Amino acid sequence: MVNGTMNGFLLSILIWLPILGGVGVMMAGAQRPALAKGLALLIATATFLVSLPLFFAFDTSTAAMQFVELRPWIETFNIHYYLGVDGFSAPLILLTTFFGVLVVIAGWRSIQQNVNQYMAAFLVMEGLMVGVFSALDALLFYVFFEAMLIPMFLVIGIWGGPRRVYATIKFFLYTFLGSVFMLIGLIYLYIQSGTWDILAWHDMPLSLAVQKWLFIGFLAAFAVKIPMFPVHTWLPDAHVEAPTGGSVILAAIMLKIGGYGFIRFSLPITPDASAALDWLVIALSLIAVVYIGFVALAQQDMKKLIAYSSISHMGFVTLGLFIAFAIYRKTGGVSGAALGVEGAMVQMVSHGFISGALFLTVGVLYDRMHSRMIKDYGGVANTMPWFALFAVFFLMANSGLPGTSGFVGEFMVILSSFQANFWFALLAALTLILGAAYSLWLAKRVIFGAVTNREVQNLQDINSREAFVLGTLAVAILFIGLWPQPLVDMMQASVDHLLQHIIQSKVI
Amino acid sequence: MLTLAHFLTLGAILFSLSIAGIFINRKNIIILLMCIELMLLAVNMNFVAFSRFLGNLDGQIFVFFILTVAAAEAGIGLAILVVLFRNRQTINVAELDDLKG
Amino acid sequence: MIVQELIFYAFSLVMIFAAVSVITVRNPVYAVLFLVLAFFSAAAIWLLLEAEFLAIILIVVYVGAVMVLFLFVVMMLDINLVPFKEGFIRYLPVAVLVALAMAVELLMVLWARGRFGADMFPVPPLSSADYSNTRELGQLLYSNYLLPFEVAGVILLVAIIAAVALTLRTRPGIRTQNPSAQVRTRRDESVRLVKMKSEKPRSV
Amino acid sequence: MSLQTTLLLIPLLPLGGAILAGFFRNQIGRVGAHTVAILGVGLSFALSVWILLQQINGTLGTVNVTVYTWMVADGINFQVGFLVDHLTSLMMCVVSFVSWMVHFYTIGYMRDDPGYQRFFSYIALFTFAMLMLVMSNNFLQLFFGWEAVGLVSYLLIGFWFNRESAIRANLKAFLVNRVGDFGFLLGLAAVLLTFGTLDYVDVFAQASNVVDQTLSVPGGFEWNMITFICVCLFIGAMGKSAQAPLHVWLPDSMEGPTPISALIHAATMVTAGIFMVARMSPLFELSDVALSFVLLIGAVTALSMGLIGIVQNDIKRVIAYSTLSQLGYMTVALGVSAYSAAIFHLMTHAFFKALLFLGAGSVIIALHHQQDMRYMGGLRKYMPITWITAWIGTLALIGFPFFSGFYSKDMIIEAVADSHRWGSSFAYFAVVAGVLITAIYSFRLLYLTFHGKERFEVKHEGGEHPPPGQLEHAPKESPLVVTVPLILLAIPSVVIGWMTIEPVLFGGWLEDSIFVLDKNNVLAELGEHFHGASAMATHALSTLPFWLMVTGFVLSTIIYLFRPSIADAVRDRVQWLYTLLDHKYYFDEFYQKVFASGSVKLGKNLWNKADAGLIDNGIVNGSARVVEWVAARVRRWQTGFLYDYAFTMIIGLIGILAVWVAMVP
Amino acid sequence: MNGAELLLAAPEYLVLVMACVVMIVDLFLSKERGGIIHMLSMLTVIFAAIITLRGGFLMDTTQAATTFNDSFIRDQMGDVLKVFSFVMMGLIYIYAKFYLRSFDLFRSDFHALSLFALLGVMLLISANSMLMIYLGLELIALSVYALVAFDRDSGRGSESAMKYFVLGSMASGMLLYGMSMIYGATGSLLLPDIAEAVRTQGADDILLVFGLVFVVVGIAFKFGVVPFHMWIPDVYEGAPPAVTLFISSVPKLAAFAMAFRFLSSGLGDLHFQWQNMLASLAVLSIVLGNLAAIMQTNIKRMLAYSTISHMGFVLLGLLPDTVFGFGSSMYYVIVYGIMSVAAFGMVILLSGRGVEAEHLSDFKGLNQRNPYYAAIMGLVMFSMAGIPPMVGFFAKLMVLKAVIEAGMLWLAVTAVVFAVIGAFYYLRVVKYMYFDEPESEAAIVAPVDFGAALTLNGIMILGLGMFSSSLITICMTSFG
Repeated sequence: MVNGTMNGFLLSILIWLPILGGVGVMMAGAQRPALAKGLALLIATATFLVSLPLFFAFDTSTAAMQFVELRPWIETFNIHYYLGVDGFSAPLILLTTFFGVLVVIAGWRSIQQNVNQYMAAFLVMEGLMVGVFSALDALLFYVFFEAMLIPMFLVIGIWGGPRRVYATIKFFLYTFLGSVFMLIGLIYLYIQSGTWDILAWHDMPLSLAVQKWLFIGFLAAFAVKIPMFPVHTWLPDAHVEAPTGGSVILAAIMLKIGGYGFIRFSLPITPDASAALDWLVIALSLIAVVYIGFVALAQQDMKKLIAYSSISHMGFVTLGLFIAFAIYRKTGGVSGAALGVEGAMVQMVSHGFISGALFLTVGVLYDRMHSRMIKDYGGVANTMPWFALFAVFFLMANSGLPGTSGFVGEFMVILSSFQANFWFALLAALTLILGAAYSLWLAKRVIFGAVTNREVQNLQDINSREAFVLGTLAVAILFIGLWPQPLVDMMQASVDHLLQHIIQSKVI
Repeated sequence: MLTLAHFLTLGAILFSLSIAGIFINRKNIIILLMCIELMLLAVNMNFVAFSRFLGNLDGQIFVFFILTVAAAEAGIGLAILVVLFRNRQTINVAELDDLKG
Repeated sequence: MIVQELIFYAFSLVMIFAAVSVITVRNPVYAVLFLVLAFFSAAAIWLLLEAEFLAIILIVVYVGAVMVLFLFVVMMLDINLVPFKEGFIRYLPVAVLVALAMAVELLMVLWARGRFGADMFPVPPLSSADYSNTRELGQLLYSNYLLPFEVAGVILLVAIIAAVALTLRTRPGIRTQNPSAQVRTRRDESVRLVKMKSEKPRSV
Repeated sequence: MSLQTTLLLIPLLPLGGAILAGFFRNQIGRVGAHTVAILGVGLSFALSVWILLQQINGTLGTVNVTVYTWMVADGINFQVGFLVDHLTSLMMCVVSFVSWMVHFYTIGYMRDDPGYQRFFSYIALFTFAMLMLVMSNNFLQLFFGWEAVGLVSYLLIGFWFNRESAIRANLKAFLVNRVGDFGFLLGLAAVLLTFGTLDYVDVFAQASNVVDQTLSVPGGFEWNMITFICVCLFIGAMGKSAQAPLHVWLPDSMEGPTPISALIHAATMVTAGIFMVARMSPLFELSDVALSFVLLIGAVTALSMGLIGIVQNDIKRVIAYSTLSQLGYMTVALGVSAYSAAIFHLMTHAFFKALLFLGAGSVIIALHHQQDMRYMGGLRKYMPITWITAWIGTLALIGFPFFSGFYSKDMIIEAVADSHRWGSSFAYFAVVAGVLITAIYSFRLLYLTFHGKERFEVKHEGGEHPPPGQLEHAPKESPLVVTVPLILLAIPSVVIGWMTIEPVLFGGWLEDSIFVLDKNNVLAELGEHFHGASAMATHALSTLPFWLMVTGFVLSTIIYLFRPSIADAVRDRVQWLYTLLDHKYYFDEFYQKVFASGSVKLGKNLWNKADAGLIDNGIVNGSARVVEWVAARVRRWQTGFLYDYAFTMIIGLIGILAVWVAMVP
Repeated sequence: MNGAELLLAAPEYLVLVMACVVMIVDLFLSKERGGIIHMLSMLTVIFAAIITLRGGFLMDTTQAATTFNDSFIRDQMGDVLKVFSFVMMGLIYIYAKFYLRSFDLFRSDFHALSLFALLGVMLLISANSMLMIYLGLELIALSVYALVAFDRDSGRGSESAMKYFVLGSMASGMLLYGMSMIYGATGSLLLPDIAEAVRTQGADDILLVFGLVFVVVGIAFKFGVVPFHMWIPDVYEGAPPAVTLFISSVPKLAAFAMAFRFLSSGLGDLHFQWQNMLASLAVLSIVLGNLAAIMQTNIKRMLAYSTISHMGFVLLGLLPDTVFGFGSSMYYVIVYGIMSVAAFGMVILLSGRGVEAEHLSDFKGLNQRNPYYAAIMGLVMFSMAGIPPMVGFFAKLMVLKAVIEAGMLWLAVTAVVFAVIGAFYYLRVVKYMYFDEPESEAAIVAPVDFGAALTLNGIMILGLGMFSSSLITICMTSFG
């Protein structure tokens, strides 16, 4: 469990090192961008290194919280500074710290104005996101959950595209609106239980009606965040307007918070309501997979296309999580359900890598051409062969090619949903066709083909910095695709525990 | 026989009249100030009446303070009025709408 | 008792008439004067209620000072009267409605189930002859109500400061006399003796 | 070297070659690239042969090893491992051999291409993927290989990514394959649901226990589980093996370089479906419905695709349609439970079809990438080796006695004739008619290309893109790296059938891999009448297929060699048929309109109307607009007039009084 | 009454004396040495704060104590509110000095009147009888009327002062009417006696309810909640920012104290009635305030409407009539005061010589002109919007908890939905500061003390949020 003294503070370090570091970077001043960048890279790297014990010292045999920190925060209100990780949060934290380094490198050259603020925003965001994943006190969670919006709001608004203001305000208000309903739910739970301890809430009996209301509150917050149909429309706008780093973090980490929220809140706190309303989530997930798949097909803007593809892929996360109830109802057991939950988790991690990578590849192009429109490209492979290699690889991963991480999660979820209902699996599996269609059609129009304009003719292939970033991601994607076992191992115990928990009724 | 209700009714009528006055006066602020004086008079009437019927002087004391404060209030109100007139050359309520929305 | 009632009704009617006039007359000077009338009637009614001191105060302080101030300002500002009653008729119905609504609500409460009838609030007996309303008030004022009394003083001070701060201004370029300076002038400041050569006859 | 290492090396050596040739393309240069690739595949071929020989000797039985555990989730073991039995080792040899040949051939064919190293990297990668597919011991890995070969196929069809037609074709190929994979994945999920494992051995062992299990589909349907699984899996096979109606990608895939057409789209990848069904025979045997489905699809493909071949002018496309037709034959064989016959035909077809493709490639090189047969003719005198090997390939294809194709195809026809499965009579008609058609288009190709008068002229001022039919230099025979593989492939095309028919079909060679119920075992019945390969060939002279073939030969010879006007006359006479065939039964048009444009249009509509219109503009921005509208009105209440302010307060007071005073008494 | 009892009002005396001192000292000062007035005022609030905080040396501060025949009460709630009033006053003086100097308005009247207003606030906070409530209220009101019209040459200033005056007098008239009814019903002016009388008579007396309605109107006016809010936008906009600064912060604390004392201490038994009244007022305020603010282009006006909505939230905390509810409401009002002071401090900061920066567009590109102040304004805006970890969030959290605990879930939902709508206009300020190009490149210069005060203010907004434990605890323990 907690080994060594340092591990006792590990999560705190992971949260506060980047946040305070971010403040430090900001202090470096706009006049010294090089210093700001160097410092930011140093801090991000250090954070990533510090986070590695989460993988190596992680005890995969238990579902209990590890690296726990518990201190009182606001006593009168019984709020604690309570941190800890289990098999669900540890992989996501690692994903966060990993991307922390990558976005710093990715923004190295493409950001010219207010470099210090840019880097600081990302570092602060990183710390806050780690906080979200490690908070075990509901209020602490909420604080991190909301605070995260601020740096993202600024990142999109300051360094974004032409419609950035609309996009970022939409992003903010959408998410905010969703989360306030959750807040009401959390307060209600606190009033009922006298504690903000999420784990204590897991065991708290609640009537079905109350559970349903709570569930809807949680759904409002997490459905927006993840995002689910029909509350997804902020995402394409935010992605399109955000700078590359912003899109990457948004896609790679922030969306995961929605999924994580379902795992941490909706399922264990309101299992009966989840079971009663699983049809809703499943239906919305399947709509996301199919409907959004078609919508993605029609996109003219690369980032928008990837954004829609993200929504579609996140549909698998919600599907995988809620399919457990359908399975339980059908078979009376949870055999096959773990596959769905684990699939959802794997999908989250994998989607983090893939969508992050895709946004970075678009960023590479955008840095050179300052256009995200598909029609401005064509034949990029002629001038940027290495880039093309990466791009096609990531697009293939996006379309769920076996051997890449993109396959694993979808595969598991489809297998699991077949256990519940043939039609679920059928609709979910449509992604095989749709995903390939929009991904590869994009490849066809952007990467392949004859060079049609002079700008493409003059493109420079990726430099070593970009190659490093994309290469790292490619390795990660391949690794998970070829050997998901370590990742699955991490969460196995937690998933089993969760499933055992959610099938027991909490109704008083 | 004069009961408390008589006096309170008188107060209520005065109060209503002052309110009507405030509403109906769309031109002259001074009338508004006078309506407020009327309103205070209504209140005072209540206090005095209650004081008498409760056999307790606190109400009269209150009235004493209300009169004091009302005097101060009138002073300040008129001072503001004068300043306003200097700046705007009008005390017409209908013309005082620079601030709105 | 009937006398008291007569007095009450008489003054009440005068008062209401005065109040109505205040809000309806065209000329603000008349309005002030009607207000004065209302205060007079109120003072009379207060006497019925054995609040002699307040009645006197009302006349002396209120009518004597505040109303005069009002009159002063009204006259000083010298406002054009003609346009002031525009829209009066138009808003009269609404005003009447509002006032009626208000009055109805108030009276509904006040007359509800004889809440303030003689049963609940029996008419107190008249005080004895040596009862001094002023003394009683004074005693209370300087003991129980010391703090309010002080605060009332502060309020009056604030009113003074405010009135001065708002209205006093030194306009540049206005010639004023400074009597003390005038008085304090010394001889050598105003008179200068100049030695002059005696005038010589013009040479022819 | 342990057995496991050996097995592991077989796929990994080509992979290593692919990685070296691909990632270090600039470091190792062209020679380095083809050296590592050829070395990798060659070694892998050698090891495959070694394994095969051991199995022939009987020193090696069925090998089932696990390489590593991919994932354990929910108590299910997902593993990567090898199941090497006779079927597998046969496939391994075929795959690695054809691939190896193609590697050699590529040296010549792609000599001038700037993407030389990339190409080697791809085909070596393909070999790896295909080997993983055939060697798999579980469904998951099968699917891995399944998709991986699809990926490489995608990359290779679009190898010349500057060509619009090429990248259109590769997208189409991948997507159509994905449609098949969609079914395959569902089948896979059904397998997992039914058996709780994806391991072949475990699944097959339990297969007979679940015959009566049904899949209840909401909506009141009960499907037989085995049938469902088999149909789903076969849909995957339809995609990969280009069975109607998922065949549309294969002709288009000819946009890729010719070695690819030979390797992937004729010999190996497209046969993956056939292999898979054969591998799953323990499952398919349990479902007559599924087998009938297979049978019908195969029969339709065999007949209809051959017909299209007659009207095509592109040399590679003719061969491509021929491939489709032959794949139909194999599928028919599967449908009548003659799995061995299918595998047998698969093997022979791999050799002679690769041969034909490479021959066509040789012609194409000689004519500077001219693929239209209308501008060919009389090439035999310029390129004799190609001509002869093409004849050999053609004879094998039409099933001329003693040639390899004869044995395999005849066996299929016989098996269909003997089968009593529902639909087999139609299938019989289809395969027999197919013989005639095959003969017609095969000889047409041969005549138009190598015989008759030259329909091209040699001009010296060709320019960069000469008009069709004009050449800068006279055509000449291809270099050795091209012709040697032709010769090497020609040999098995002739002899392999004669050599192996007995062990493969009747010798029980595949018994350890293929399971056939006795009642379905048509081959066993045939085996009773089988008296050796030679006897079979001589007996063929008295069978209908042989004479149909001869008829086809004669017709073709008359029409295309002597009286070309007949072709035009026939075409004019049955214009509708010609148009139908020329448009390939309008499949492409239909798919283009309904699925491709249809989805994009649907996507656009959903996006503009539902997503951007209703949700975003309507609900999201709409509520923002409503708020703004209300806010603008609310703001106006603050009129700036004191009496309004006072009025508001009074109304407020009256309101509160009204509520509470009315409430209390 | 003995001397020790007098000491209970020591801070009040100090402020009163110093207000007079300021006035007198000014007579002997040349115009250039006006800084002394500023120093004196600062010293006043500092010492007042010290006396309040260190009251333990003088008397027993653990218990609530009354003096002046029970009309004045000193208790922990009062002390906390007073201390925060002093803190805010200190900040206000620093901000105001900068403003007054740049607009050539630096006169001792401002300091004297504001000290009197502060005295009024303190008295209202400590008022334990209806009479003291009225007088405290009037002391604040009269000083503030004058302050609003302080810029004598400003037409808008005098217009808003006039409006404020008329409406304010009306409101106090209504309040008095209510008081007269309550006096009539209970026969006493002292809140404890009233409470006692209500308890014995029963709370269903129509006269009480009747009086209560008027009292609620008076309180509502002081808070500025709908529909008694009409003065707020005009006064905020018309008054000089230095005065708006004051109006928007300190008197709200007094209003809270008044509400608590009147409604809970005095009329606690009428909880059911006033709860519903306040609930409807709160809803109206939150809805209307947030909606109207969206359309504003003037930041002072926008902040005015934002005040209205925030006061709606403050009312939410009062609803349940529980210790927690009052604590949260008090926390909210303190927090709001601090945020509001900071916001108007920023408005003052941006006002150049003689030009008031009251348009939102004046904030354009602030980040590029001065990232530090932009960050502080950003903090304020996010805090007002209720985004954690800023203090505004915790305030909202607590009042929401109070409301939900009172069983008014619908109210909480309405409140948060409109808080989200409200977030829009706060974000718009951030948008101007961060996303737009500056319209002027003029450097932003502020005196050292101004910068320091703003920094302190920013730290409070962040720190009281992240380390809010102590303040929340204090607020909660103030009510037992």
